[in-house]
Amino acid sequence: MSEHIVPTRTYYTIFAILMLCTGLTVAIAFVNLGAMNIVAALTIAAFKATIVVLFFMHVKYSTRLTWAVVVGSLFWLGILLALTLGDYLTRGWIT
Amino acid sequence: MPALFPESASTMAPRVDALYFFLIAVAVFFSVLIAGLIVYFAVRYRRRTPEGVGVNIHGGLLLEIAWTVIPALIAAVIFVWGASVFFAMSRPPDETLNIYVVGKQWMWKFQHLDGQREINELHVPVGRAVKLIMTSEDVIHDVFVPAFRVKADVLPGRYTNIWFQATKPGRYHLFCAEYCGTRHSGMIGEVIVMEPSEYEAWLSGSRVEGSLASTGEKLFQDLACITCHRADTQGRGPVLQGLFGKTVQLQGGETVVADEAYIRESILHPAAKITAGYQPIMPTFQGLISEEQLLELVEYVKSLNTQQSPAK
Amino acid sequence: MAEIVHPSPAPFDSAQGRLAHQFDNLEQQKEASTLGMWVFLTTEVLFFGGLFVTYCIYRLWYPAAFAAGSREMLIWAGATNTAVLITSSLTMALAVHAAQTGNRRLLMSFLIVTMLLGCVFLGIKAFEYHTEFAEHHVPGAAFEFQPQALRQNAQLFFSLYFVMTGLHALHMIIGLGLMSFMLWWAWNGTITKEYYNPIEVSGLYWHFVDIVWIFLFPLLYLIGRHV
Amino acid sequence: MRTLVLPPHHYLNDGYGIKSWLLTRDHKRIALLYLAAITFFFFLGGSFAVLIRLELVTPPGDLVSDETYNKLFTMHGVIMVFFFLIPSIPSTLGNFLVPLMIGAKDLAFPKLNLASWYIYVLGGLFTIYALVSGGVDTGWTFYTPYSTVSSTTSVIPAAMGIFITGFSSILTGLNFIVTIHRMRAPGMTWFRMPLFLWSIYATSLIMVLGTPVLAITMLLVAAERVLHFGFFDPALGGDPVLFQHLFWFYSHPAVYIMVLPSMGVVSEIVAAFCRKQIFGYKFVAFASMAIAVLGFLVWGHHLYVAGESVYAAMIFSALSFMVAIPSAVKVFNWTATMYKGSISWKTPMLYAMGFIGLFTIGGLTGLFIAAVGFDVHVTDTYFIIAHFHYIMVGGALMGYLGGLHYWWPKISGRLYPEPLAKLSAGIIFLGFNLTFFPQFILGYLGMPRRYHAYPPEFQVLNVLSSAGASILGVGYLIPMAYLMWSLRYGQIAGANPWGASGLEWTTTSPPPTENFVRTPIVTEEPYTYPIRAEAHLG
Repeated sequence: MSEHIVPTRTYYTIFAILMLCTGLTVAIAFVNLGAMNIVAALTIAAFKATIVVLFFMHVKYSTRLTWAVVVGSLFWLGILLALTLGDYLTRGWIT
Repeated sequence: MPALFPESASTMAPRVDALYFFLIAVAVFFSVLIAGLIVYFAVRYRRRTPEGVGVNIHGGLLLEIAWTVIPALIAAVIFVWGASVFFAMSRPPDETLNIYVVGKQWMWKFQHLDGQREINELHVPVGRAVKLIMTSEDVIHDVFVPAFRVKADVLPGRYTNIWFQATKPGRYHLFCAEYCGTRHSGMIGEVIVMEPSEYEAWLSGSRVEGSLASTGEKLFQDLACITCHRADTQGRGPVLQGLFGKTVQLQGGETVVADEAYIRESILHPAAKITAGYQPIMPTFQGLISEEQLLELVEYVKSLNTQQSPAK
Repeated sequence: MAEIVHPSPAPFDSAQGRLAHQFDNLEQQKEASTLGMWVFLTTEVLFFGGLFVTYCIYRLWYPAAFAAGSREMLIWAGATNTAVLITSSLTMALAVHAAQTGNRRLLMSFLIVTMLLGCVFLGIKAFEYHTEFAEHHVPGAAFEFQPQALRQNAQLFFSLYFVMTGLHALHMIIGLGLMSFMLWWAWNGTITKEYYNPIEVSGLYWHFVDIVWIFLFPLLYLIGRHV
Repeated sequence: MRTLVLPPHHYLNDGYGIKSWLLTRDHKRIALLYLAAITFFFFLGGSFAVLIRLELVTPPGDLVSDETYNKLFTMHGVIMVFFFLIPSIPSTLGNFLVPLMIGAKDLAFPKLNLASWYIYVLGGLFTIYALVSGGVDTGWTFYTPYSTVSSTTSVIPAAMGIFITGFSSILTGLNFIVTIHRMRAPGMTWFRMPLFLWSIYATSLIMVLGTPVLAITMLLVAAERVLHFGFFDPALGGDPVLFQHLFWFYSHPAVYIMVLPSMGVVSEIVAAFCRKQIFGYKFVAFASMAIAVLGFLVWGHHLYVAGESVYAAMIFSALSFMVAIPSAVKVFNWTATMYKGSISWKTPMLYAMGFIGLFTIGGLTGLFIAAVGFDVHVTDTYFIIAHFHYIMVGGALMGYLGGLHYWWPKISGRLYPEPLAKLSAGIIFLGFNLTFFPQFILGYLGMPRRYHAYPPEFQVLNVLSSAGASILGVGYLIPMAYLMWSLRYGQIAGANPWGASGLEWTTTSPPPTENFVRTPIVTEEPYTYPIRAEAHLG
């Protein structure tokens, strides 16, 4: 396996982006975007999570297997969410 | 010799049975095929010397494709068939005789529209589509009438329904099919299917205090609902006449169809869905009225659609 | 970029003492423990996933109550805690870097800072819990909420809030325990430039707990702020 | 015949005394610790089944009270599912064989492996506490709001027992996944792995991905019951159907945790006793993976009548049929493997043939109940009971017993008595069918499950079923007795008594603690017959 040492500068950059995003998400929450508020909040959260996973958790420099594990866990979370919501969103279609 | 097959007494029963026979045919064919091959191979190719080894066969793509595709096709047929039967079960005809059901540990309560109440016994006429609108006072129950091949869970806090059309007069088992506690196996009853004339006689012979809607109307006045929900548009609450079945415009732009569940929710959680143009001022009635009283109110609101001159 | 570690020809390698009997070499051991932690994090994703699904359903059902409940949250506390956790993730990443480069003093300092930030997070969280307790926002008989019409469904929001943040805080406490071990190992010289995998693996856990919070913060604190 | 002797050094004589067992990190000894524990729970759960069947001999509830009856079927379900079937093959045969089959010295995390056993035992103690403190009456499914609001029994200890033992399952799965990825001997590529490993790998995926959802669900139930936090109780604004979604997201795939390892065992047995390459090896391997993945998409078929939407029911129904396909592929491939084999009628093969037959019936009746329109009638009736016992007992348990016999010489170094074993396999097969086949008919007739008393017209079939159960009970006691007996008096087996291929047969029986004297090097596909001895000595 690669023993990749990430330069500290990368960490500081990621840290700065994360802090900016936190400020941004708080600011956006106070602006009325209707249904887009939740979309914006979750997009920012997903972006933050992604860069934490890629850089702080070194997935960017990791084996394909690690990628598979990360993608797999999200996929299964997706199954749980999608099929459960599939029930809730279609209830009452037939009365 | 015990019975191997249940009584068949509804329009749905033959459809479910036909599917059952098809499934049995499929199952018997494949079970016999597999079991037969296993026994035949086990005998035909039994080991004859201690050092015997099998013939080196790795597999065959054609066979693999065949036994992937054929089961898939059979499965598709069964899926479509099963789904179409289920669709028919889920969609009651437009004209149904509605009966309300309340389950509680461990008894069934039935309320007919004309006001007859029964416990653990349900009288219905033959040849008419009957819809049961069901809810529970405590835990999950389940109405199951094997002879009709229908079943649905009865949930607290919510209405579910099933429908059936009986085809044969008689007395049939009614079981609670969702485990509900200590006396679950005692939560049983009977569906009594009668000829229409007998049914009419039974209806008029039962002691009645007034129809469900009229009991609901009385409740509507006793609870002072009437002070806000007036027939004219001057009330502080929405007009209920002609409401049932309509699409309601809500605050925030959403819409909802005014069905039983919506009326129930509006009584118990008035703030959940506010009609556009009104204030959320209605108090909750949760804990103040029983499931049966709720049903009476629902039925009263429904009856407001058909009354010629609403409210007095 | 791959720099393969070949342990065999080295005359004596102190890290070899860290090789468990079932492995052939340190490389295999390192890969196994890293994969093990990732698989464990997968279970954590699904564990919190059950909560997120529950949240999702009820937020769909009771949007008004969730927004009203969310407005009762101390937004400054949530935002500060987000910043605290992100900073702790940075120091954790730097700790791994220090371990990789064999700087023991720096490693220990970063671990200590990470733990301190973890404690700050828990302190702020405890203050929030205390506030919510004082305001009768803990679900149960004493629960109070205005407007009264939203009381019941707001209670559901608070139930979710306490379980989600409570389990997250529990993970933080477990993380602090893990870090104490790492500090001990860094101090007594177990961790070396050649054998730093425990730091890396604990770091993965720490970052994961951070990620959970990254989602909890907007979902619990930021709904309905614009109204 | 050459007289065989036990090897001088093996894992069983590498240290004596209680401490050498309770603190062991040897996967083979841990497997035996599990074997002891799950056997205890099997007979405990089985004794409840005996009482259930006795009660159902007559229509009225006359043997035990309704309260007791409800506790009996609950404890039967909880113990059999969580403390026997789920750990059965993975924790015993899996623990014993995974390192041996891939040519490793141990699992990747031996300490974690021992910890899983202790966690399992702790979970078991909670369950036993739930039992002695009055029992639980919610059914093994813990449906809300009954479990959180209505029941007055020991729900919390039982839920905690399941929560705790879940971690044992997670850690075992994690250990297997890492071991299979990272610890394979040189030359042991994925497609040279025995099919048992493929199925254990697929099982481990389910354990790791599904169990955490059950864990959080149990926590929410506990929070609702103890703290009155509303999650599922409609009186608190919750939805009881959501509990069912979360519960079955784990508990349906859990069925595949039970049956996939058995499928792996059957693949090994069929290959070994036909002395033949498995027909369509890759298809069987991929079928295991397909079952693991598809198994997660079908949980909603437990909710057809529970209040999920009509469309959700349709989607889950369609997806459920898809699981049938890889299952069918496996059955056909096993059958085809027997074609032109050299088939030995030893006990393990009898169990394997029994498995294929019973699993076929269980699987085909699965098609019945995947069809929504049909399932409405039979769900929550004895049809379902019969169906899942065909899968879990006819399938999973037959595979487990077959595997136990097949690898018993490797585990103990001694052979079990063959004639007695064949006899008991026959008794189990007959008893099983007599017990559960009548239940299909009962179900279609409309007898609901979890009924303490029933209408008299169901009696004949119930008596048949109870009669079968008594035969089945005897059938299970016989192997228990002769396997114990063989530990001391059985014939010495030698390294490879069956003439089977596979790395585990190249080392001594019982194997040394380090499994192999030299790390084996794999140069060929699995199930290569005749065995070329030089290829295996590495």
